[in-house]
Parts: sequence; C-alpha cells; structure tokens
Amino acid sequence: MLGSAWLIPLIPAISFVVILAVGKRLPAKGAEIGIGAIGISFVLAMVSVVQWVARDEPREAVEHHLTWWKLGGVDIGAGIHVDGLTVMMLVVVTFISLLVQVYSTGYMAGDRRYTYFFAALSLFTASMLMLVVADNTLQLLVGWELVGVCSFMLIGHWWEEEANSSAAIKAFLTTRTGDVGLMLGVITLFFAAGQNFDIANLNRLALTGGISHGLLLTGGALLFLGVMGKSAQFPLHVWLPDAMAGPTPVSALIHAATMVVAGVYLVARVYGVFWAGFSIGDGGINLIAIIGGITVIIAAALAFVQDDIKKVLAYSTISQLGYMVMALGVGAWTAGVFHLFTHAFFKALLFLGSGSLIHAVHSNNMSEMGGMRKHMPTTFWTFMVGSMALAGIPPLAGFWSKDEIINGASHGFELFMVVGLVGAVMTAAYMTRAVYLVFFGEYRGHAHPHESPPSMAIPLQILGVLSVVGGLAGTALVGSKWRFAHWVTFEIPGAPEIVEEHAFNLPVAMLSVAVGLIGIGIAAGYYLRNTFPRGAAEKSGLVRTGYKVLVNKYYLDNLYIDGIVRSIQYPIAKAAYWINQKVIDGVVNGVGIGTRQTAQVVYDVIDQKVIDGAVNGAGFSAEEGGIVLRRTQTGRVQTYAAVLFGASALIAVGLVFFT
Amino acid sequence: MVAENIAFGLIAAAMVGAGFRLVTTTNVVRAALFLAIVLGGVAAIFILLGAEFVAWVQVLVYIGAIVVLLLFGVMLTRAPIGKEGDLDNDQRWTAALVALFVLGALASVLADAWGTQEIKFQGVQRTAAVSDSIFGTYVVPFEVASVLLLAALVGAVALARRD
Amino acid sequence: MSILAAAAAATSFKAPSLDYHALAPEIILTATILLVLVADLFASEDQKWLVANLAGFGLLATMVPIVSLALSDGSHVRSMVGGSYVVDDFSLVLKGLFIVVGYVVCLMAHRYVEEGDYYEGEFYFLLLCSILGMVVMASSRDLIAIFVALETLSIPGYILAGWRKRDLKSNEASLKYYLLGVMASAVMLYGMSLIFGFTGSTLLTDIGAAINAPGPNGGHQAVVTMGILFIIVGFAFKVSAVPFHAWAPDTYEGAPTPVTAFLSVASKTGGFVALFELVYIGFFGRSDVWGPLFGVLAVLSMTVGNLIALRQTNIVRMLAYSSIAQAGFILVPFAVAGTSPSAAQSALTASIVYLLVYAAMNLGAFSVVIAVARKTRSGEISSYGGLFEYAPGLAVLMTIFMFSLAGIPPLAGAWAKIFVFRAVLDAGTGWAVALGVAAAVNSVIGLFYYSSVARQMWMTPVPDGDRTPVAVPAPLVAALGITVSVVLAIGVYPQAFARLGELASG
Amino acid sequence: MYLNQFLMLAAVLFAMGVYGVLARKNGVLVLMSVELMLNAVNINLVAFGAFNNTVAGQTFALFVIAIAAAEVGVGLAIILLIFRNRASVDIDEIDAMRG
Amino acid sequence: MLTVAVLLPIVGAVILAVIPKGREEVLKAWALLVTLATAAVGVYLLVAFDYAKSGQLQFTVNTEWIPVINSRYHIGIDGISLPLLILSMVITVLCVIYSWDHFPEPHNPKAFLILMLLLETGMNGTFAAEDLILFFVFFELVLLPMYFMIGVWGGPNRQYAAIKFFLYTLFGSALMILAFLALYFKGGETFDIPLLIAQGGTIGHSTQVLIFAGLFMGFAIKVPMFPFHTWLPDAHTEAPTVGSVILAAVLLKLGTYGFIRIAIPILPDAAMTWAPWIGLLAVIGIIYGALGCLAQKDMKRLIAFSSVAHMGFVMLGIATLTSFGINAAVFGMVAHGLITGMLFFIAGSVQERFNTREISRLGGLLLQAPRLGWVLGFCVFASLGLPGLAGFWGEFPAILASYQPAQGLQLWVFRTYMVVASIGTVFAAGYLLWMLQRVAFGTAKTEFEKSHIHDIHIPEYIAWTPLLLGIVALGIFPSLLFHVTDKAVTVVTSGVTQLASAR
Repeated sequence: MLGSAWLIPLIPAISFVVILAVGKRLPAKGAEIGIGAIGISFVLAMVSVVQWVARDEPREAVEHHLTWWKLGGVDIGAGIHVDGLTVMMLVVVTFISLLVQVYSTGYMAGDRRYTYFFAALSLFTASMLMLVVADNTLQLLVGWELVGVCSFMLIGHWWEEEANSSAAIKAFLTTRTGDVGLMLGVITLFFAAGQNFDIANLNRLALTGGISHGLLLTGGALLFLGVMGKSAQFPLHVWLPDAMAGPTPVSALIHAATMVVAGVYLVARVYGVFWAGFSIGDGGINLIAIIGGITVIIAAALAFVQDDIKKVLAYSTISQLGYMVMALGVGAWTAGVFHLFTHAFFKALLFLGSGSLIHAVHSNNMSEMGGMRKHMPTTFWTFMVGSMALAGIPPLAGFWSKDEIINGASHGFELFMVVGLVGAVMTAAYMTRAVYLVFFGEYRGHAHPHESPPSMAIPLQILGVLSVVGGLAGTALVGSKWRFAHWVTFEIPGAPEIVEEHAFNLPVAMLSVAVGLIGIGIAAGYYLRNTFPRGAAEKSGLVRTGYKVLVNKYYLDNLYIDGIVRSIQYPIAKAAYWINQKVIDGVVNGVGIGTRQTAQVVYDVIDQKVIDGAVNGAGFSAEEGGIVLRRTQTGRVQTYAAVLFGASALIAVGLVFFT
Repeated sequence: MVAENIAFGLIAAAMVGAGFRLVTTTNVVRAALFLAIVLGGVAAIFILLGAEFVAWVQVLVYIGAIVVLLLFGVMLTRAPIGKEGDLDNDQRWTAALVALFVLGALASVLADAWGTQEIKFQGVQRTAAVSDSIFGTYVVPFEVASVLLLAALVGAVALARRD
Repeated sequence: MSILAAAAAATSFKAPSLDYHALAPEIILTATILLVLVADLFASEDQKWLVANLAGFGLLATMVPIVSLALSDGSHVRSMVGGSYVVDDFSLVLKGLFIVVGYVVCLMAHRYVEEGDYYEGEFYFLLLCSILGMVVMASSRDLIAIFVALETLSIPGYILAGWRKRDLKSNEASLKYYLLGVMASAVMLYGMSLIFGFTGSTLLTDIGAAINAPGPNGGHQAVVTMGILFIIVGFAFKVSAVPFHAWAPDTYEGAPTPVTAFLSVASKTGGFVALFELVYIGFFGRSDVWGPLFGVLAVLSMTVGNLIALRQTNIVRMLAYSSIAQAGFILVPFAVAGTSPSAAQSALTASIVYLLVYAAMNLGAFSVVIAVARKTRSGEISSYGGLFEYAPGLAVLMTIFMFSLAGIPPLAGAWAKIFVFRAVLDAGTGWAVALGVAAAVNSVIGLFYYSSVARQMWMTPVPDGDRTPVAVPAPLVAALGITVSVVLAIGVYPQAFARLGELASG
Repeated sequence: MYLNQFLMLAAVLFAMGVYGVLARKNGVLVLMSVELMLNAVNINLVAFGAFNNTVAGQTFALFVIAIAAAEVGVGLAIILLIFRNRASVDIDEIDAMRG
Repeated sequence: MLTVAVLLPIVGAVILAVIPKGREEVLKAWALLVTLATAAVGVYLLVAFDYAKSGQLQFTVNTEWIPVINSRYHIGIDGISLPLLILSMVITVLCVIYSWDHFPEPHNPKAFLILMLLLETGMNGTFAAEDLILFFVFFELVLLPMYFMIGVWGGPNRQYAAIKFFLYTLFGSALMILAFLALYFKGGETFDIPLLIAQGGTIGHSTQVLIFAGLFMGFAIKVPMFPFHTWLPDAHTEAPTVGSVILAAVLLKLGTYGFIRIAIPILPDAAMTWAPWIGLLAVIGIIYGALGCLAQKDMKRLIAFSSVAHMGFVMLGIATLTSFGINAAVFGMVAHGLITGMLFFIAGSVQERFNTREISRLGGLLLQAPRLGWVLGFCVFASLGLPGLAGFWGEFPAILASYQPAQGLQLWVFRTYMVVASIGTVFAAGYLLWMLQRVAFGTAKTEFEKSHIHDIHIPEYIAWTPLLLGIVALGIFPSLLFHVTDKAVTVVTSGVTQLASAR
C-alpha cells in the first residue's frame, strides 16, 4: 500500500469531479460520493500506517515518482514520499475529513449549494493529501496553493454576504503574501540543491553540509514566511479569525485540523533545512521559536475577549499552532508533530461542537447561549472533553503532547518553557470562560435549542473518545513498536540523527498540569463567584421563583459586564486585542487600502497623465505644429516666390560656406 | 578693345538704368518700354560677344514679339496708360532684401570663380555653326520645342478665348 | 573667318544618325498628338469621345516600341547625337511609367472632361504634349534637352491647371503654378548657365568628368556648388520639396482633379527623372553639395508635409500635402547616394521603385476622389462619412490606397518605404541612420491623416443621410482596377517592381 | 573683355528681376520681370559660350528665347483669364486657397 | 502544408468577399468552414510534427520571393512556433463560433468575418515566417484588420482607441524594419533568420546593441511592455469581444515571439546588454499593471491591465536568457492566450447581458447566471497563477529562472526582480479576487434585480469548452507544452550559452 499512496489523494480528486458532474442528480446530492471516497481513502491510510509500522527497521521512506515535466535538462518529477510523518498526516487528514463530511450532512442540510460544498470538501481533501504525500517542494507548493483556494471557496461559501467574501479574500491574500516567501524559498533551495526539488535530497544535503549555511538560512527564512501565512503565525495570523465566516465544518477541517497545520507539516517535512539553517541544534534562540512563542501568548490573550465562540476557538488554534511551531523551533520535533496529531482531534471536536451549538441557537455569539448543558447533553460532554484535552488535563490527549513540548523546551530553551507554561495557564483559563459562558447559567438567546441530529452527534462522540485516548499513542502503553515517537520520526538515511527524544519528566508534567489547573481555577473562581446567587437559587424552588426576575436581570447585567465591561479587567488581553485589531489587522487592511489608493494615484497620475499624456502630447504637438506650419501657406504667390529665392540664396551661401 | 569696353559700359549703364526703372516705375506702359530698352541692350551685348544670329533673334522675338505681346496684355487688362499710384505690393522691402541677397551671393561667387579672366575673342560665330549645332546635337530638343510651341499656342488660345 | 571657310563649315554638316527604333515611342506619341489635334478640329461636339479614345490608343501604341525595345537582344543602351539622347533600361522603365500613368489619367479624365463642359480635344492634346515632354526627359542626357523637356512637360500643365476656366480657384491654381514654375525655371537656367560656363559643355557626361576633375580649377569651386544648387532648386520645385512646395497644395486644390492627379504623379516623376540624370550622371562627384541638400529637403518635406496634412479638411489638399511628404521619402535615398557606389545603386533603385509604387497608389486615390465627388460634389473629408455603407467597394479601394500611402504592409507602399530604408542602411553612416529614423517617425505621423480618411468612411455616419450608391463610369472603373491590382500585386509580389527598379538603376 | 563684366551685368539684371517678381503686384509687370531674369541667363549663356569657345551657348540661348516666348504667351493667357473673371490683375489679391 | 495553413484564411476571405452580403448564413458557414479547415491543417501539423526534432524547423518551404533584396519565402515551424500557431488557429475558430448569433453593432458579419480571416493569416504567417521581411509583412498584416475591428465594431471611444493602437504599433514597426535592414547589411546581406542566427554573432557589440534597440521598440510596443502599454487598455476596452480575445490571446504574443525568434538568437551579445533593462521594465510592468488593475472601474479595462502584468512575467522569463525562463515565457504566452482570452469572452458576455461592464454596477452574477459566474471564478484563479492550472507554469518557472539568469548577467539584479515579481503574484490575486467578489459574489444590484439574465448559451459553450479544457490540461500536464518547446528553446539560447562559455 505504501507504494500506492498516491491513490489516497487521487480518490477524493475523482470524487470531486464526479460530484461536480453528477452530484446534483444523486439521491443524497453528492454527499454519498464524497463520504464514500474519503472513507476509502481513510481505510487506505489506516492500512498504510499499519504497513509502515510493520516494516522492518530501520524503515526507509517509500518513494515513487514519474517525470512530470522536463526542461533544459532538469527533470521535474511528481511522486510520493511515504514515511511515518506522511502516514500520520494521511490518517489525520482522511479521518477528520471523513468525520467532517458526515457531520456536514446534518449541518449543511438544506443549504442551497449543498452539492458544491461536498465537491469543494473533496477537492480540499485531495489537495491536502497531495501536499502531504509530495516528494518534492514543487508538488508541495502546488498542493499548498490548491488548499488555499479551497479555503477561499469554503470561507466564502455564503458569498451572498459581502463580509464572507471579504473574509475569504483576506484569508487568501494574507496566506498568499506568505506564499511569496514559500515560492522564493522553494526556488532558492531548488538551486541550492543543484536544480532539484526533491525533499529527501534536500534534507540530506542540508544535514550533511551539502548546502552553505547562508543559503539554508535564506531558504529556510523564506519558507518560514510561507509557514507563517498558512499556519497563521504572528503577525500573519489575522486572517484566521476572519476565516470563521465559513461554515463551521469547514473551520473544523481546514482551519483547525488540517490546512493550517500544513505550515507545521512543512517545517517538519524539510526539518533538515530549518535545523541546519537556524542552527537549532546549537540551542540558540531562533526565529521559528520566537515567532511560535509570541503567537502562543498573543493568540491566547486574544481568545479571552471574544464573544464569538468560533473566534475563541480560532485564536485558540492560532495559539496551539504557535506551540507546534515553537516546538519545532526548540528542536522538539516529535513533540511538535505529536501535538499536531492530538490537536487535530480535540480542536476538530471543539469546532464541531461549536457548530452543533450554532446549529441549535442560530448564533455564533456566546452572549446568546448559556445553559446549553441541559439542552444539548452530548454536545456538552464532548465539548467538555475537548476543552479539558486542550487545557492539558491528564490523561487527555492534549496533556501528553503539550507536556512533551514543554519538556522538550526545557532542554536548553528554558525561556520557551516559560512561554509554554504561561500559555498553558491562559489556555485553560479562556477555555473555562468559554465553557462557562456557553454551558452554564441560563439560556439567553431566542431560538429553541435542541440536541443535534446523530449525523452530527456521532462524529462528536468519536472525536470525544479520541480526545481522551489519543494522547496514549505517545506513551508506552501502545507498545514500543506502536509508540508514536517510534514510528513517526525524522530520519534521513546518511544524515546524522537530529531528533532526540526526551524521557517523560514527571516534575515538568506536574508543573504543566498544575498551571493548567491554576488557569481553570482562576477563571472558574471568577465566574462562579458571580453566579453564586444563581447557584443557591437552584437548590430551592422558592428562592428560585423569588429571584427569577432578579436573577435574570442580574444575569443580563452580568452578561454585559462579563462580555464587555469586565473584559477591561483583562487589560493585557484587551490591549492585545486593540493592538491586534488596530495595528496588525489595521496594517493588513491598511496595506490593502493603501495599495488601492496607490494604485489609483499611479493610474490617474502616472499612467493617464504622464505616460499616456506624453503619448497624447506627442500627437497634440504634432497637430499644433501642423497649425503653426499651416500659417506659412499664406495663399499669396509672391510670398511663395520670396521663399523660393530667399531659400535658394540662403542654401547657396550655406553650402558654399560649408563645402 | 577700348571701344568695346566703352560700348559695354554705355550699354550696361543703359540696361541697368532701364531695368531699375522697369521694376520701380508706376506706369505699366512705360515699364514695357523700359523692358524694350533692356532687351535691346541684351541684343547689343550679344553682338559684342560675337553672337550675331542670337542678337537678331533677340531683337525679332523679344522686341518684335514679346514686348508687343506684353503691350497687348497691358491693354487687354485695361491697365491705365498713365501713372498708377500703387503697383507694388506690401512686401517691397522683403523683396529688396531678397534681391540684394541674391545679387550679393551671385556676385561673390562669380568673382571668386572667374576673377579677371578674359574672353579670348574668337571672332563672330556664323549662323551656320549655330544651325549645325541645332540640327546636329540638339535635333531632338529642337523637334520637341516645336511641339512645345504648338502646345503653348493651342493652350493659350483655349485659355484666353471667350466661350 | 572667311566666308569660304564658313561655307565649308556649313557644307560639312552631317545629319546625325538617328536610331528610329529607339525614337519610335516619341514619334508615335507626336503623331498621336497631331492626330488628336486634327481629329478635334473635325469632330463635332457629340463625337468628341473619339478624341479621348484616340489619345488612349495612341498611348497604348506608344507602349509597343517601348516593350519591343525592352525585349530586344543585345545591349539595351542606344546612344544618339553624341550621347545627349540615350535610350536604355532606365529610360525605358520610366517611359513605360509615364505612358501608363498618362493612360490611367485619360481614363480618369474621360467622363470628368466630358461632363464638365471643358474643351475635350485640347485637353487630351495638352496632356499628350506633356507626356511627350516626360518621355523625352527620360532619355535626355544634356542640359538643353532636359530644359526643353522640362518646359514641354510643364507648360501644358500650367494651362491644364486652369482648365476649369470659370472657376476662380482653377484660375488661381493655374496662375500660381505658372508664376512659380517660371521663376523656378529661371533659377534653374541660371544654375545651368553657371555649370555650362564652368564645364564648357551641356552634355552630362562631360559635365560629370569636368566636375570630377581635381586640381585648383577642379569641380570643388563655389560656382559649381551654386550651379548645382540652383539646378536642383528648379527640380525641387517640380517635385514640390519643402521649402519649394508652396504652389502644390493651392494648385492641386484648384485644378481639375484628373489634372491634379497628373501633376502629382507624372509631373512630379518627370522632375525626379531629371534629378536622377543630373545627380547620378552630371553631379555625382559633388555629393558633398547635394547629399546634405537632399537630406535637408527630404526631412523638411516629410515633416512639414505630414504635419500640415494633419490639419487639412479637404481631401485633395490633404493629398497634396501627402504628396509633398511622399516626395520627401523619394528624396531620402538621394541624400545617402553619395556614400558609396553600392549605396548609389540601391538609392537609385529605391527612388525608382518608390516612384512606380507611388504612381499606382496616388492615381488610385485620386480616382476614388473623382468617383466619390460625382455623388457628393464635395472635396471635404467629412463628406466621406459612411461611405462604407453605401459604396463599400469604393471605401475598400480608398482604404487600400490610403494605407498603401501610409506604408502599411502588405500593400505596395510598404515596399516602397522598405526600399528607401534599405538604401539608407546600405549607406550605413550615422547621418543616414538618423535620416532613416526621421523617415520612420514620419511614416507614423502620416498614418494619422491617412487613417482619418478610413475612419470617416468606416466609422462615422453618412453626413446628409443620402445613401444612394455611387455610379462609377466604366473608364474610372478601369483606372481603379489597374491601380488597385498594381498596389495589391506589388504588395504580395514586390519582386516585379523591384526588378524594374533594379534594371533601371543598373 | 573680362568674362566677369558680362556675368556681373547679368547678375544685376537677375537680381532686379527677382525684385520685380517679388514686389510688383500687376501680373503683366511680374511677367516683364521674369523676362529680365531670363535675359540675364541668356547673357550668361552667350558670354560663357564665347569664353569657352563653343556654339552651344548660343544654341542654348536660342532655345531659351523660343521657350520664353511660349511662356509669355501662356502667362498672358492666364492673366487675361483671371482678368476676365475678377476684373483685376493684382496677383496679391489672389489668395482664395491657403493653409 | 504550412503554406496552406498560412494562406487558406486569406483565400477564404477573398471568396467571402464575393458572397453577397444578404446571405448571412452562408457567410457564417463559409467562415467557419475556412477556419475549421485551417485548424484541421493545424491538427495535421500537430500529428506530423516530429517531436524528437522539435528544435529544428519543420515543414519548411524556402523559395525565391524578392531576389532583388534577397528576401525569400521561407517558412517553417519548430517547437516554439507550433504551439502558438495552433493557439492562433483555435482561437480564430472559437471566435467565429462565439460571434455566431451576436455580431456587435453595426453588425455586417461579412466585413467582420473577412477581417477575422485576414487576422488569422497575419498571425499564422508571423509564427511561421523564417525570413525577416516575410515576418515583417505578416506582423503588420494584423494591424489593419484589428484597426477596423476596433474602430468599426468597438465601444463609444473606439476611434481614439483604434488609431492609438495603430499609431503605437506602427511606430514600433517602423523602427523594427530599420533594425531588420541593419541586420541585413551587417549580417551578410540576408533576411533569412536561420542564416542570420548563424552569422549574427559576428556583428560588433555596439552595432548589435543599436540594432537590438530597434527590434526592442518594435516588439516591446506589441507586447506591450511598460511604458509602451497605454494603447492596450484603450484598445481592449473599446474593441468588440472577439477583437479583445484575439488581441489578448494572439496579437500580444507576436511581440514576445519576436524577441524569442529574432532578437535573442541573432543578437545574443546585445541581448546580454539589454537583458537587465528588459527585466527591469518587465517587473515594473508586473507591479504597475497590477496597480493599474486595482484602479479600474471597468471590468474589461481591468483585464487589459492584467495583461500588462502577465506579459511582464513573460518578458521577465525572456530577460533571464535561460532555457527555463524562455520556456516559461512560451508557456506563459500560451497560457495567457487561453486564460485572458477566456476572461475577455466572459467580459463580453457580461457586457451583452447587463449592457455594462462597470464593476460597481455588477454583482451576484453567481446567482443570476451561476455557470457564467463559475467560469469567471475558474478563470480568475487560472489567471492569478493557481498551480494546477495553466497560468502557474508561465509564472513560476519565470520567477525561478530569474534566480539564476544566464551566465554573465548580474545575479543580484535578477534576484531583486525575482522578489518583486513574486510580490506581483500577490497583487494579481488581489485585483482578480476583488473583481470576482464585486462581479460574481453578493446579490444583484437593484437595477438588475428583475432582469432575466440568460446563463451560458450554446455558442458560448462550444467556444469556451476547448479553452477551459486547455487551461486544465496544460495546468496538470505542463510537459504537453514543455516537451515541445524545450529543444527549440535550447537553440534560441545557444548563442547566449556560447557567449557565456567564451567568457
């Protein structure tokens, strides 16, 4: 199977074409094709994992490629490169995609572009899988851009409203700005590697000193620009919250579990370049870690002040991506990749959960939710699991991976360990806030919330289970052969081993659990104090009745205080948000507006006045010249004669003089 | 040789004087008469240069035909016989300037080219020599000139006749 | 010198030996002229069409000996009367051109003269006389012959320009043409007298030899410079090169349109033919004089002609300025001819090819003007509005002629320009290339006004809403047919004219 | 005799002719001025003929005389034509076409 | 056979001229038949072409034409001309089909179709010509028909646009013909391109540079490169749809083709001197075109400006003087032909349906005519260089090539160009998506709310499908084109390579 891994992206690609062609005429409007195809892909991906793990050690990556095109003696191939990282990603992508598609049959039911939605999901999955299996940077770039387009299409799915299409454009342009770096990085490394796009070759050359450090640094930095765009790293993260304009399943699939981790995947994939280029092995502070670290803190702070539940999750995603990038930056390759793995489950879960909520209350705003615990028990419990996993409560999935990152950072990157811990506090705190606002208290909206249909609930439950047990994949519990770090590892034949594993460190683990609990505690304490009267009222029917109006009013006030005024109590968060919206986002939007205005000036002044003016001016002066010269034609024959004689004599004198 | 030079001086003086009056007089008819004097002077110069045949042709054609023709023209166009106030146009000074410039250019170039070279007088060239030349080397132009004269005749008639 | 000696000299006269085959075109033409005159005397008013046909047939008959001479074996150079009259490939090509142009003008004039209450017989008579002058010009290698030929081709032109006798503009045209023509002749004659005085001969080959002579008395003297200049001025007037062009627009506008066509093509070509003979045979050694002179004339003609043409509203007047500009293009090769013998060769070829092509396209344009004026009775460019709607054939033809004049491939005019550029670059000096660039820029300016005619015809509505088709008489159709087929055929297969040009310059 | 005495005379006549054609507005006077110029040329031609001892100068002059006659005839016809249409022979008034 | 491909349309046009004006169906059928027959010849050429020898001229005809100036009727195609020739043939057929039922005002299909056939001869001939004079004739032959197409069937400001197009181009060609003649005299008195390639290198450096300047003017105006581009937006905006399509799809390529076919192989030395400046103008064009696009209010004008930017990529590829760059340029030419051709078709169809192309008045195309909207979206993505579609393979290798231009060119200069050009891709995404958003997304503006908007109709389907398929096919299998062009490009760059090795 490993050699036929190209089938895995191909099947959804075919499904895309089929859905477009005949989807509308099918009983389930194309959903069955999409789900069927991705189901097959998922099975194949699982088979790949099993086969990969079962291979004899040391495992060498399986490569297959054909000539894609040839130019000037350079042979550009298209092919597959399958190793542990690949099969891991294949499973994650196909699995989340499968669940999201199933979920979407419920969530998107009745949408006017239902069929198209599934087609786009199929295309996305195909592109993402192609990116994953790519054996060369060019093919990776192709997949990279294609997922960007799919993201554009899906964010702007409800394009009747301008806000949605604007968000889609913003997302596309911001990531594309990063892609400039990616493209240039690919080009730089292409030449650095002797006119070769091959990834394995690139890693080998990078680690064996086949490429000069300067080129690696340049190439790596350029590639990282692409990563910052795609994986929403500070300061190119601004598009991701806006991207929440898309349907929630899309957010779960693309903007939480898969596409946004493409950047992380890229760093992990060509880790040799970053390792050598940024001298990660030397333990110095480097760009990747710094950007990752900043992103962890900034995004977490921003998550505090959001009212839109999806934006909370979006900032959370950014923050978690920051963790992954930081992990890679501090040399904790396995930890970063593992966090990618676990994060996919619990963040998809959280998004799908929020989708379920939104489906129920027809609003994204937490201020219009509250008390959902009672209305939507499945959603509540799964969401709780997801939140706890995210907060790093053992033994849920997030704990293991986050702990590994902090553990990894503690080896020579103590600063980033601190960052990781601070981030963990904040993560736990904002998730507690969100959970509280959504599920506790009284319902504040106007719809009639109800539990979601099974098509949505079942994926939630599956993901919930995985969020609980997913982290165990990284422990010895699954057997040494099946241990995550064992089969997903960065090994380049012929190059020195660079990924070192750090043994589970109990003090560090306890520290991270402790900070997580502190975060929960702070937040819970804050909220519970405010809701104490309500808690008391619940215990006694009499008091409940008596206080009902009062409580409600009080709660409404509280809501506004919570949602709006109190948030001032998070001055850092608020300031960060202000900077985010006004400065960073302002810069991004400003670049857009500024470009438009520059364009207008360039067009009006330079193009129309100067250049075109020069052209028209030439024509005009020719005509003017004609007018002036016409006056010499007086119509009087004796004037003509005077010119005849005068000119003759003048020319004669001139010629005689000069010859 | 002295006599010839004296003759030349007289003739030239008369010609220049008449020529000047021709282009300045305010009387059209008188202008025609001044023209006759100049043309006669030219004939005399021809004789001085030993070109008898040409001189007589000059008298016959120019004085006998052309001047008469011009006089007819003067009368047919009812120009006043007597003095007429303004025969010049408004670019007189330009004209004078151009004419003087032309004269200066011609004179300086001529002086430069031939300085004080003399004409070595070879005697009167007989009419026969001229006719040999015309009917020998220049027979084609001669024949064509006859067509030209015919054309001018027919054309002038066609233009000038009333219809 | 005694009388006896004179008598002896007289008896020694030997009639020059004339090659009657070589002179046959001139003789047939003269005979036609006389026949036309006689026929006109005897033809009644409604038989005058006979005269036109007679003139046409006479011209066609003249072509016979030209063709037979061209096809005869052996050396094509037939020199007569001491080399002052030569029939060779050069003269044959140009004679052929004059005859064909004359024939096309006859076709153009046919209805025009017939319907316009003009003297018909005299018209053709004068036309033929003028053509005779041109035909003679093509063979003249002597100052006197050139002078006589020039006057023969000019004087009928003066008269024909005033042929619309009751039209003040026609009178004015005639007067201006005549006066300036005579003055230019006077200047030219003065120049000829200087050259004659310096070299002692009227024969161009002798003049050439004398001018080439080195030493203190050699041909570098100021007087030679001035003589050459004055002669060239006389012909620069004829070809309407700026600043000696001023008569052309006024005369072209006022003269009857077929006459304008004749003047702008045949008469101008006559001037150029004289220039070829004088410059390439007589004055070749003094390229320091005529090289820059022609350069200046060429650039001025192209630029001034084009710029003023931009502002014209009358089609004939615009064509007049256009023909000034075109003359500039024909003058360009002269300017670089002195660089080297090979440059002279390609320069002569270029000028001749240009003349051949120019004749076809300009005559064609005037034919359309005549045809359109039959309906619109107007010479304004605006009266061509919407022509494509009611007379698509004429519109397409006019478009072809206009863009050929502008030099757009694959029409004949483009080749003319390419040959000019080729001559310029064959010379290859910096000045030559600068001249080439000036010509190139001018060809772009030219496009502007040529295309404005096309724009009127294709893109604007009919000004008076009258969409009756234009009836084009058969002779005019024939004229249009001849010219357009030449323009198109040469466009596709330029070799035909290129070969003629090469023969003529060889 | 010096060659130049004839040539200078001719030059003066030519220049006067130039002045005449430029400054005179009566058409007939302009024609007369033209004749002045042509006669200057003739003097040149004959003088050069004598100087170079060739008969061609005289021949040339004869051709000029003959053709000048034809020119004058045509010129007068044109002036008469104009006179008939406009009742004036002032050529500086004839400027209907310009530009 | 190649001669047939070149001359068949003009013969068809002549026959068309004698078919009476009233018989419209006959006229259209005949024009379609002629273009189809020409395309059939194209298919024959595609099949019979020896791809193993794509670097050599094939189907050559070399007969005497104008011996006086030693110019010959020499035609032939190699791997560079073949795709462009086919492109030109296909586009013409599609244009005839597209205009089947809706000839622009003032109608007159006869004249319109004749012009189209004349255009085809000019375009095919240019791509086949192997003699400078022949090239020149065909190069110019396209001017007149296009002038009339814009001037007669164009928009409100058509006369200005038409004459501007004409004058601009003619100005370039006038200098170009001077350069051709200079090549003739300096290159051994021949106009034959292969012979000149063999001898061109012997011309002195400074002369080469001057001659190249003349060629540059001629070709750069046609491309058009900044700052000679201002004719383009006007011409495109005013031209009828079909005119815009042909202009964008084929005519602009004549300029770039001239660089590849004539300027660079014959004058490699001068090309080295000029390359940095060409590159500079190219990247200015990329950014400038994009900025121009952002300032536009008219859909067609926006697409026109985008052509300036796209041709900037093509020229950047050429300026690198490398095999990669020039291959990219050829690919870019074909891709731009397909994509921008399509965009102009769509703009035309939008104009036809809404009677306006003003972006601010449009909206909700996807609701009113979903298929049209989707096709627009597809083309927008193709145009912004999405990998997997044709546009990418014109841009990416060009940028790639400027990382390492031909030996002897300044590295840092071209790397700066590389960075700027890649930033240009973001701009491209910006303006194209902005247009897509305004035109296709959202809901219809009130003025068009009630109007019935017809979705894609049959002639549009037929005309567009081949283009769309071509965009996808070339996007997925770039070697379809690369394997044809590669060897021929090696020949083009051989002069530059030799110079480099001589150093």
